[in-house]
Amino acid sequence: MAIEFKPSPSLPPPSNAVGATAWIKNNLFSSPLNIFLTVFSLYIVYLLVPPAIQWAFIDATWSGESKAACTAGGACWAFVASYFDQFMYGLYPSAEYWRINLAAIMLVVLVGMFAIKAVNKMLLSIAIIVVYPVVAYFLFAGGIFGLEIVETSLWGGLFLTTLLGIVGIVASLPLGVVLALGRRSNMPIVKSVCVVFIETVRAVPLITILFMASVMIPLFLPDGLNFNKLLRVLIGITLFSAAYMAEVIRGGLQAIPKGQYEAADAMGLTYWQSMILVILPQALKLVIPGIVNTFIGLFKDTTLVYIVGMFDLLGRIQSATHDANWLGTTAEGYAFAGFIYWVICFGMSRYSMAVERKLDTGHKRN
Amino acid sequence: MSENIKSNTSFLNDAGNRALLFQAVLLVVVLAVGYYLFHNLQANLQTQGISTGFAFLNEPAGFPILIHLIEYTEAGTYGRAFLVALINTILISLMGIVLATIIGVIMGLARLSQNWLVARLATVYIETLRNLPLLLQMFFWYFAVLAALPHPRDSIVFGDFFLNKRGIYSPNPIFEDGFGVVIFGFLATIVASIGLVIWAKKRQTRTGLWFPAYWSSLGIIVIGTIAFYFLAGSPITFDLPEASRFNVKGGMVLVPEFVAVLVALSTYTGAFIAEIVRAGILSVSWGQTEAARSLGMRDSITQRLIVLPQALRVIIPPLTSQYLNLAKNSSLGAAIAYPELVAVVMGTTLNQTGQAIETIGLCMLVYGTLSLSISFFMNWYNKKMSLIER
Amino acid sequence: MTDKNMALAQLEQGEKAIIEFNDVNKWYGDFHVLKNIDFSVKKGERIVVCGPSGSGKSTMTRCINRLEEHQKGSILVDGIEMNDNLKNIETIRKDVGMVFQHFNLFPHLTILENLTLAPIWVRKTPKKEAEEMAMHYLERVKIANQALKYPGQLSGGQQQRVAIARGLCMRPRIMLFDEPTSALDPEMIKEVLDVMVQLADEGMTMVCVTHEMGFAKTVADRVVFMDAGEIVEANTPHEFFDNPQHDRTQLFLSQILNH
Amino acid sequence: MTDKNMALAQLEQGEKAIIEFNDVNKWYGDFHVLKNIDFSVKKGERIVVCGPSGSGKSTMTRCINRLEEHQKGSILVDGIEMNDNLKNIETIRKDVGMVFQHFNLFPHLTILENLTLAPIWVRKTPKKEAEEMAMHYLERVKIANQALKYPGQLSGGQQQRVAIARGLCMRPRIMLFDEPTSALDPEMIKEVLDVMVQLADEGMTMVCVTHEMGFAKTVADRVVFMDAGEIVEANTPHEFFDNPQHDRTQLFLSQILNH
Amino acid sequence: ATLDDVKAKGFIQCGVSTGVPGFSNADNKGTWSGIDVDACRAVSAAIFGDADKVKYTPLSAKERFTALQSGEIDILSRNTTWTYTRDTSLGLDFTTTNFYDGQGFMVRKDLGVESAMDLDGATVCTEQGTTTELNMADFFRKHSMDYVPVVVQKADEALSAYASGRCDVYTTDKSGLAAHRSKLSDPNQHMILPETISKEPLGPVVRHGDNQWKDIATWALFVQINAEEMGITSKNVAKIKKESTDPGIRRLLGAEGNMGESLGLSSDWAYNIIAEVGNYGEVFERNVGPNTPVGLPRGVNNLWTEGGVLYAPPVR
Ligand SMILES: Nc1ncnc2c1ncn2[C@@H]1O[C@H](COP(=O)(O)OP(=O)(O)OP(=O)(O)O)[C@@H](O)[C@H]1O
Ligand SMILES: Nc1ncnc2c1ncn2[C@@H]1O[C@H](COP(=O)(O)OP(=O)(O)OP(=O)(O)O)[C@@H](O)[C@H]1O
Ligand SMILES: [Mg+2]
Ligand SMILES: [Mg+2]
Repeated sequence: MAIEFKPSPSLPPPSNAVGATAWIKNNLFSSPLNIFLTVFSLYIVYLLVPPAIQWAFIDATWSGESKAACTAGGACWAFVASYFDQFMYGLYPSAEYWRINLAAIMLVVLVGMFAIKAVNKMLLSIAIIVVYPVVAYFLFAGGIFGLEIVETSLWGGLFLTTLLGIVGIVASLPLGVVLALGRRSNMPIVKSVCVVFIETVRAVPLITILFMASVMIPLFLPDGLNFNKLLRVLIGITLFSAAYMAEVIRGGLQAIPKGQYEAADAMGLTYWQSMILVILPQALKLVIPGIVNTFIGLFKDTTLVYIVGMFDLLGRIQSATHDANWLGTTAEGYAFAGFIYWVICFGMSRYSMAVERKLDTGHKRN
Repeated sequence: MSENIKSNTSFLNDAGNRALLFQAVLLVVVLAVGYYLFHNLQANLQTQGISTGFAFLNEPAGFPILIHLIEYTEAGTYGRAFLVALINTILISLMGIVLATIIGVIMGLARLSQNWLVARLATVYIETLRNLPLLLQMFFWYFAVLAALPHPRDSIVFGDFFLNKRGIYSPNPIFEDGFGVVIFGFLATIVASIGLVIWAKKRQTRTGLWFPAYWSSLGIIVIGTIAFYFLAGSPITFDLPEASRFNVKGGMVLVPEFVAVLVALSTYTGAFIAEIVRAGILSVSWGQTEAARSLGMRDSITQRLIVLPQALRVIIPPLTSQYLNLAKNSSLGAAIAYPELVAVVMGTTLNQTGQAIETIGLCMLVYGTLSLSISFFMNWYNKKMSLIER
Repeated sequence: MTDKNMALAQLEQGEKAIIEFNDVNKWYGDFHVLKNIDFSVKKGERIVVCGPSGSGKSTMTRCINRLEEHQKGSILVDGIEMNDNLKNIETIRKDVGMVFQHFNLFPHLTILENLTLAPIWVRKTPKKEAEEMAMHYLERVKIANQALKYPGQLSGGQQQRVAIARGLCMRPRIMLFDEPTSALDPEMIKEVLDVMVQLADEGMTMVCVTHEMGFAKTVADRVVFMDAGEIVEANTPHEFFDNPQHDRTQLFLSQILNH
Repeated sequence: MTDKNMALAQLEQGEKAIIEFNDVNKWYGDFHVLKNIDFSVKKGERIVVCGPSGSGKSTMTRCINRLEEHQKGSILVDGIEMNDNLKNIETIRKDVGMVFQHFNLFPHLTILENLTLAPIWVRKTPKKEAEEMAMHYLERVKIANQALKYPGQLSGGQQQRVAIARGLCMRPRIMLFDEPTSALDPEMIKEVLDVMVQLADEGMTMVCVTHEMGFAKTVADRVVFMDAGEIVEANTPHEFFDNPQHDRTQLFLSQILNH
Repeated sequence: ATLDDVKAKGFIQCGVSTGVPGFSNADNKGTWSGIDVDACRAVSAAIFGDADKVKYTPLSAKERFTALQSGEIDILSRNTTWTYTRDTSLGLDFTTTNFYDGQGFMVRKDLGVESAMDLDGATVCTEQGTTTELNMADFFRKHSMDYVPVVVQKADEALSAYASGRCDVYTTDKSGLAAHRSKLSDPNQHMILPETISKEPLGPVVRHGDNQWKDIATWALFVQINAEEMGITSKNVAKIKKESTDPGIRRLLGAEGNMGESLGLSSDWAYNIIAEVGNYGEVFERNVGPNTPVGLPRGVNNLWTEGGVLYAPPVR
């Protein structure tokens, strides 16, 4: 009768198909063109990497009082070391550094608490979005509880960079949501106001907006009413990124199936209820990667405040390189700045990719 | 039955009325804020005695501009200076776009390369440049790399080319009388090669054989033009750069400000374009390649006729927005002494004349126009190229 | 008065109508999608609507809770006229539950949250109470054990049952169903229909767009057949299936029953 | 020699084989996907390949025009061996047409351009001639009137017929089909199968992966059943369906025919 | 009015440079010093009796006028040249000159250049948005010399471009040259050419239209010059106020009459200026004098009685 079917055993692939040699052959030397490319790439690596390592590590000087101490011919990290505090905190008085550190630690702890299941997310969000900024502001600026007042003009370095980035993104998110909703509205005036705003802002370079914020806003205010330059720049940055954010969020809103809107309507939810309870939570989740990308862009763009006379991380480094004691250390300064910006931006982009992947699997069954 | 109808429609409960009212309020608020700002502006300008208007554009500027493609002297007007700056912006944008595209395509393809090493190197390039602020990169090229170049007296000499801190010097061609002949020759070869392409198409329809018309045309144009050049008696002489007391003198010079902005813009944008190119190519499903292969098409033809045309549809829209970004980012040139729009108009002109509203407005207008025209192009292109579906 | 209107008129005698279409017309742009719909549903009545694709079934149903606006004629639900008045719309939507073809559960909320959302925010029910009620309805559709899962974790049939429970949680007086089973695999169709039959048995007023003729035969008080935006025929299931009046109806039935 | 090989050997006597698998093995990484495939197809023969998902049917078929590389054994098509030699691959691909599950038409080209592309560029046919031939084949698959549309404008069944016509335009000696109907709606399956039956009737050598057992019974000279990378059984349709030799085949058939 | 605003907020917002040693420069603790800084401090002393009620806004040359126009700062004290256009069309008012300067050129010694007339073909670095930019253009045009202008955003970047060899010449006001030279790693390798190609009267600037505020800023400086002329210093001012019988001195120091009233200030406003900030000579010596790294001679910035041009109207 029927013959029983036993699958033949799987054999390991022949040695020329797997393993290191096969890999090298397939990936590096599979054709004459590839051989050429491999050799060429190796040559480039040879040209770039060993000298870079030599410069950055082997021949580097790590401590010293001025450029004169750097005699080894390599990188003069002593420059970065001696200016390190300024790069981090700007001209913030060194006795008060703890205030910035404390605020930073608080933020990390608060955000970290999201991972803990037992914590009430609602309260935590309120703590982060409402309470924390107030606390942080008074910590930074001082003026109460006997904290010494620190002028915003002294704020600088990575501290200022981070501040601009975080405030910019947090403030632009709600504004972006409103603009995005407005742009999708079927009320013609609301829609055109939003479209005009979004498109105008996106059409011009950030530098012009910063310029407006730093020199023009006061001209538009009544005599005597005036506010801090940092605040004006923050407003400029926020409006700028809100326009970009609006477009990202609009993408998310468009991706929500029409059925969701209809189901919410059919249940009798009002417009704002259905937006806040049903649509936005889904839309925002969808566009987290886009939001992170906007943030990365914004974070890089905060360097432009240097052009309007604020000293963020890059600005502090740039002006430190003009110090007579350290002339000729520009490369080290930029390398250091590059390292910090790269770690943060690259880290965030990887994070957003991870989130994307996680959300991808989290939504599907079968 | 009509007694059932509850006519409790108070004004505010009517959806249509609500929308109208809300919009009216918004309009009023926007106008009021606009008017308020405008009013303050006027009041402020008046109390401070600042004159308004664009009359200043006709006044002599009095300041020099490092790079000017059109005739410009210190005696020129602010209007002229504005024009010079605008041209500088356009120049750097166009050159940046060309270079960035070349870099982007090469790096995008390299990242897709089967060669592991090449793909890795491209990845490193892309991930490094994309994640660093552009301003930092400009500073790096201008302040760090520049400082490493030799002093003019120790220039790196390469025939008639010089390289030093002050820039790259090359012979400057001067066109003499007979040059019209060369131009004529150039046009003639172009006409000839168009003819060749048409002939090749016809021949294919007849016999089926392909003729490498594009390569041959290129050959005809290059060789033909060179031939005409010598026939006309070499009507170009060169103004050669030579070392002098301070600088290398004469010749044509690419100043470091220009080079730094160009390199920074194009390598930075190139990294973004590389990702767009890669995504575009990956968006063409592998099935397309397999289908082409199973029809016996060679990989080179497959790429050219199947993959590239489809990838381009995906690539062009984000590519245009990168071009737009590049044009906007060229404004950062202001930070390293490249005399583009922001530097000349919002920098020097604003400072010499104090016309903040006018100068900033002018700049925004230029960028706005630029963006608008690019998005018009985009919409047109999308409409033209979108795949026809049912 | 045509035949069908007479039949309707007969049926409408006696009890008061809870849904009334008076000469309703609707256009999408230039496209006349509902033509002179004149029709009413009494309290406790169970209506099945069928007809070829594109005939306006969904559109008509969605007019009942004003997911779509009509442009001519009037629709009265529970005596309240549908117009731009937001108050009216709100009142009616509270009273009308709706189940969609594609369930339209909110994927970011758990099953329980899906069910309690509207009671809490629209009816202002205390959360506790809303949850108890939700559990009650989940039990009725036999998936109380899934209350804390997310919609994405359930099968299609389970999701549709949740959608029905969600509709019920507002304690509506009318339930609308728009092809509730057509996106489901055959095995799942039955479990959903069972729930619907049970609902019908309890006397809920129902308007149900469906092509499940078995269901129509079992529970419908009337079957409404639409084509090209018109109600062609409305009759008891018995009459409808065994003695269709119009040739168009006959053709449709022959297609659908042979399938 | 196993039973199945004997059966094959018997069938293979007589005419010369146009496709020959000699002990072919293939791995994806460590995964052994084709095991000792030993099999040949004669000129004009029509082979249907079936088997459970993941059994290696597609892989085997794609080895025939080297869309996949095998690592051990040899494959000869029309007497030419498949190896790294690009010339050989090109020659063979010109002679082997392939139709995919997802059609893989070129969406940016019209139907006519889809059909003439390869003749013009690969076979160097004059454009005029290529177009005439294309129209001829389009007529054969009954969609000549769509020649100037784009693939996106056609239904799935129409697209698949275009894909077949595109394969034929190269005047291949062998046609490979990889589940040509499995992405289609039921009504469309028939129109595609009709074209394939017609092709078979004209004597084209065909290797067809499909689960349309009706098609297999009508046109196949042999049915090949694969599982876990092996050919379990290869036999005439009559023998295969009425008298399967292996329990694995029986199991598979019982599943697929009950469906 | 600005005075009321300033009194209300309790400090003066003073626009200064981003760093010119001797004029306005912050040390690494963020403490500002320099002649221009002292001009603001003098105003503060006059109003509040405390020279330290000042907050500083570092400004690039480009930003400075807008910052003042917009009200972001109350007074601009940032080596700003008094010119006709600036005074008349920018909505600004110059108070008076606190430093008489002129534009010059700095070159590397090893170039072997002795005079500005040798600069034909040179590359010149300067800061954007200054009169320097215009003077330089005029100078080279006048003498029909060729040059390559490199106009950099910020002063220290221009200096750094010069130091790195991008330019042969660095041009700005001579005082600025001296100050900047002191910032270079090897000041002795650089020299300032003898030519002075322009008049550069530098002084504090206020917004147009607020005469009272302008008067305060103007007279704060005149007081310092008068004090030097009268031999009053920060050290002896207390003693002189008590002991002096000279009616002029008594009026100045508020021991007699009420000179402050017309300015809206207290009667001891001048006394406070001298006590807190010192007379002009002290300010000069402290910030840019020969014993400082900047090392400028008094030159024209001396009293008229000493052969200079400082001639302040009398306080009476
Ligand atoms: N938003 C819309 N804009 C324009 N036309 C529409 C819109 N919605 C539906 N239609 C058209 O109105 C007609 C009726 O649509 P409706 O959805 O009511 O039909 P249906 O009977 O429910 O069909 P189905 O059985 O396919 O659900 C269709 O021809 C449809 O194309
Ligand atoms: N590129 C690949 N890399 C790794 N594994 C692969 C690859 N392609 C196919 N496989 C695996 O090889 C096995 C055989 O694949 P194949 O596509 O030939 O199966 P099939 O019989 O055609 O199945 P189906 O009926 O689903 O099309 C499957 O287990 C599949 O997962
Ligand atoms: Mg429907
Ligand atoms: Mg398969």
